[in-house]
Amino acid sequence: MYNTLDLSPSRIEEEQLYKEMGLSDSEFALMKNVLGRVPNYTETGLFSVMWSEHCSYKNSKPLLKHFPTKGPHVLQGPGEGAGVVDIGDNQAVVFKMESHNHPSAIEPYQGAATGVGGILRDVFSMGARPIALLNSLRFGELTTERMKYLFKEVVHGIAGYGNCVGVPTVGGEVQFDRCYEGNPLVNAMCVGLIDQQDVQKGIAKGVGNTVMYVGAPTGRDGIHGATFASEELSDASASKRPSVQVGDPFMEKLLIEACLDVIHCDALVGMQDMGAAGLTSSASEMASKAGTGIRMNLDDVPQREENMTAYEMMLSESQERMLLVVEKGREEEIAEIFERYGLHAVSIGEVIEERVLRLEHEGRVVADVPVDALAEEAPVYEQEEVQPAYIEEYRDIKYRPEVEDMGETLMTLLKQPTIASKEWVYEQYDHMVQTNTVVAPGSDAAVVRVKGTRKALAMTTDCNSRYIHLDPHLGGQIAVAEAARNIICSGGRPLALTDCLNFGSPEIPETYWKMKQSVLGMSKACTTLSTPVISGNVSLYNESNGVSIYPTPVVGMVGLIEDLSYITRQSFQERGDLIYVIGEASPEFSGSELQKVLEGDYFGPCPKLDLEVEKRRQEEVLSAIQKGFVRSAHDVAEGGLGVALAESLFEHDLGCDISINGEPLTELFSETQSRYVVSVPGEHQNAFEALVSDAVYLGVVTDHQHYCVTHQGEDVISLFTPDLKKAWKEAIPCQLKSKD
Amino acid sequence: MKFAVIVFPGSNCDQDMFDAIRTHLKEDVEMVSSAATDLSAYDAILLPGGFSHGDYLRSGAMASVAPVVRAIKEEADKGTFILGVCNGFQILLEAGLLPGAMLPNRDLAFICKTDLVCVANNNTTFTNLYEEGATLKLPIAHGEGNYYCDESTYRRLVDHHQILFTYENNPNGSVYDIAGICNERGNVLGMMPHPERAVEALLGSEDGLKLFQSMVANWRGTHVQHT
Amino acid sequence: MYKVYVYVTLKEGVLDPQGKAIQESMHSLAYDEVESVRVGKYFELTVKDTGEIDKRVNELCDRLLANPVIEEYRYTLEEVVPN
Amino acid sequence: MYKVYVYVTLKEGVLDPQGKAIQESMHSLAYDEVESVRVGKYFELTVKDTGEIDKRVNELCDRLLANPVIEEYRYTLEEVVPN
Ligand SMILES: Nc1ncnc2c1ncn2[C@@H]1O[C@H](COP(=O)(O)OP(=O)(O)O)[C@@H](O)[C@H]1O
Ligand SMILES: [Mg+2]
Repeated sequence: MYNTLDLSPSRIEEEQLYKEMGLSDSEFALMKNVLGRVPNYTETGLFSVMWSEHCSYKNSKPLLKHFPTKGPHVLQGPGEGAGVVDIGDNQAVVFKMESHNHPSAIEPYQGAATGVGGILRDVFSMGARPIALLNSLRFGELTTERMKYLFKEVVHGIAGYGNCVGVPTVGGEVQFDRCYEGNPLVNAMCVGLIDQQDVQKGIAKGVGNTVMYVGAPTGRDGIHGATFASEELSDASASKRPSVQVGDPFMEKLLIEACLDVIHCDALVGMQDMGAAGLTSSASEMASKAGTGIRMNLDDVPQREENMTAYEMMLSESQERMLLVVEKGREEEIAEIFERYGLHAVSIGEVIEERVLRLEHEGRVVADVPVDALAEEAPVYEQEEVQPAYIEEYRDIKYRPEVEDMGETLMTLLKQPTIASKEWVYEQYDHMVQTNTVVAPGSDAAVVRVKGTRKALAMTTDCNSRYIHLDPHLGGQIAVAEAARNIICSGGRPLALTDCLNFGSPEIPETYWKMKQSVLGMSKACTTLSTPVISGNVSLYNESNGVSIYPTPVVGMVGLIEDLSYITRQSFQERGDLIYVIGEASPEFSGSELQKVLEGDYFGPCPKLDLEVEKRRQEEVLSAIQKGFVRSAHDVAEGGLGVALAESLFEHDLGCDISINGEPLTELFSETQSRYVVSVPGEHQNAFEALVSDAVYLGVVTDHQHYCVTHQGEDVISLFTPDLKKAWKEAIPCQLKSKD
Repeated sequence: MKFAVIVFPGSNCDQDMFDAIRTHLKEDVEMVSSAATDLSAYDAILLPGGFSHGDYLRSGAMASVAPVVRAIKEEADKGTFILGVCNGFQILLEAGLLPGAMLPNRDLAFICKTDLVCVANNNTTFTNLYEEGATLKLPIAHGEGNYYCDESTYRRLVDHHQILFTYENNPNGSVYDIAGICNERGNVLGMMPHPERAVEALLGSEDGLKLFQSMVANWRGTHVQHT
Repeated sequence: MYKVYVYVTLKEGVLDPQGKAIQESMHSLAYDEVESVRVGKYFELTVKDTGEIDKRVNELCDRLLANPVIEEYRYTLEEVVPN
Repeated sequence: MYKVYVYVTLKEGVLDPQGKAIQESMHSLAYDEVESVRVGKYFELTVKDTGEIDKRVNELCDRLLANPVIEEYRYTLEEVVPN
């Protein structure tokens, strides 16, 4: 680190030292323009973090505006810590998703753990009690020691943090593909519950009010975390390693309880967590939103290390810290509440009229910068876009897999880590704490009931990035539709979604094109399915050594189950129930798990999606569930109908007798969209068939533990369910143990 | 009957325990801070699960020196019913109210699932509404639930009928499949499975309810002799 | 002022699955020469001298840092001369 | 044959929540003289001599026992003469 006092503004300019902080020449020129002078070292630091992609969305803003963000039940769209949606009875659900990809690649345990900690703070800083956590993970193939280590440690890290704070981790997804080898993805989502009058905003209103700091003291950790998250991972990143922070879930637990207590004190004006860019972003955003400024004396900031500079304090990303604005003269009341939890809230500044962030340190003003310039006026880049050549080529490919033995193929598919049971993962998460988890991980969506009501919330994370790689516009639509299907299957009506847009470098025209197309596709599906985007996060530069990940815009969706009696699971429940598939298959194998198994790669056209059909079927399936015609429902996803049927048998060790009419390979393994497998009690057969237009009768649930499929009277598959289940259940633990 | 749920910094099943007693057992219950020094107002003391003080040393170690632990010991000597679940069990071990110690799970990973637990002794304050040998579906959720004691301690546990619960399929490596033990007098129980998570069918099991009901029934005077 | 280095290890006879797991991963990385691994905890304390340092440190270990049912401890002291 | 004692500690400046919590607990027990606590890991390895013991131990520490991003390590060796 430089001795910053030696670094005069002129040296920063002449030696272009701002470049080391990730600022470009033109951005530096813009800063000079805003300030009317050359910024000093600390000020340059403030701009560099606030104008990083992570904080400013400078490359993604023009795309994000395509998302529909409004709806009759949306109480708070993007812009605050998390979005807020009305669920009736004066209650609301609050949720958001965020990435922690780069820290997790370097220190997987702490990277994942602090990702969970950060997303929790986004939710409880709104005044909501966190009631559930989910995640979405991407890794390379589990064949190298390094990938096994990353996978294990990421899961341990998520568990270590979530279990300790006592918020159940109820769901998620994991996909394994080569493109994530050098750049795994770790996205965490948090869902909170709130009474509507308790919603807090991160605003610094009221000139003269006091700015208070609470939580962990500030150390030198994570300095330049925000710019680091916006850069490509390379070997040079190694020298930035101290950017990784250590999480303290115990401190977080105390903060959750204390903050949820403090919101009932009317001396509290605003509250925001210190996330990326720490004190800088929380202070400047709170002031900018309120049309005020903030003066802070950094001498009063609780510090963990000695001799910290203003630059270091402002850019530190130490975890478990919150910034509060409190009515002047009532600081003691606030401090007393925190004191009950063993926490010390200290006054570090005040709200001022002049709309600047003015920092004092050791008797000098060390920074004086307009808050809007930091929080609102980052340059926005409309990047060049070019459609990659392969996209058109893929559309014309006719891909047909060659398969001899359907049973063997099913067995192979069930063993693929992306399809195999994720029990190894979610058994490490306390998914039951808070005693609300009605449907635990292992079904399509998790279901968490709302105590004291007949309501429940369904939640899921989804994104099949293989399809998006083949066709980002269509793939983006599918990601939203698939999430909605999972909510529907559990008996819920999709409410809204949060997203985490994981992409490579926006400066590569092909990547930018994919970003844009997938956002447009998602937006289209959101509009048709009435699921507005209420919060989200962007993670760019996900590439290593020049290889980009597949575009991976993860969708986190929450739905409302209006009555506990609607709750439905994916597993068949009773022998004798009738099995239907809703929707016909056409031969669509590109981007499928089967293509990966056979070809080791994905190519060809993405499966089609007709959003109108999608919407109609969702309505029909939900209505059938609500009317009590359906005993189980499962969407057809990776691995096609064959896999969906098998997954429906495992929980209760049942069997099925199925006969298919179409060509077996397509019927069983095509990944045609908008399809469901449902089981229906015999007495509802007629009512069900009358209601659900595209339902095709397949056969019955049996208790003889055999998975039997016939085609024109001939056996196509006849396998013992326990054998299938064993293969599916043990695949991931086996791969982790194997020594190759 | 009046229950106390002791809240240590970092407890996270305190509210679940509270809800189980109030909503499902329908008895009187209060949250009590671990700074409390007098528990004489309560008929039963519940130590909930969680990560007291982050469990940053051994699980339960730092909580076991909290002020309230002295009060718990006094109540234990008086015969008040004391139940420690999960982290609560770990605290009772660390405080010396129950013999033995906890080690990290055999497979070194946190385990959360619903497991089968046998009632090994139904002739106690906590278990006499269960059938002898009954198999219960109870959730477990812990990283350090691998109960350890030496052979002579184990013999004493057996001789005094102190083993109340055992695992059907030992998930964590506990010696002799032990899932829950009580003290010699029979008024202090520690168990890793979570009875408070198993009090309503909606969440998958009601098998934990009888444990609390046994406590109530016994407190109400239907004492069954402890052998 | 003292620096106190405390080492807490599992007692002989108490199984150490962590040590065993680490040893296995060493073998899988072809460090076959590792014959055993035992895992313990290590604490560095900075303690003001109150005249009975050994008594105090022993108390701390007995009451908090080690659980005598499964663990044993030893420590070393180093006097720090402030400059 | 060697006994290798490895000490892994958090790097200077890295948050040590464990140490902090333990220190607070010591203070609540009135051991106010404890000015700081840092928590580390401690490993005892028994290693057959393959001629390049230091190289091998350093590799093991780098690859398995410590994560250089947040931790550092040191070790001591003791030759064991079989009897
Ligand atoms: N990382 C994870 N964390 C928690 N649960 C997970 C994770 N990955 C998968 N699961 C759970 O495993 C089940 C199967 O996941 P997945 O195959 O992705 O379902 P779907 O295809 O229906 O979205 C789901 O219940 C999901 O919540
Ligand atoms: Mg699904």
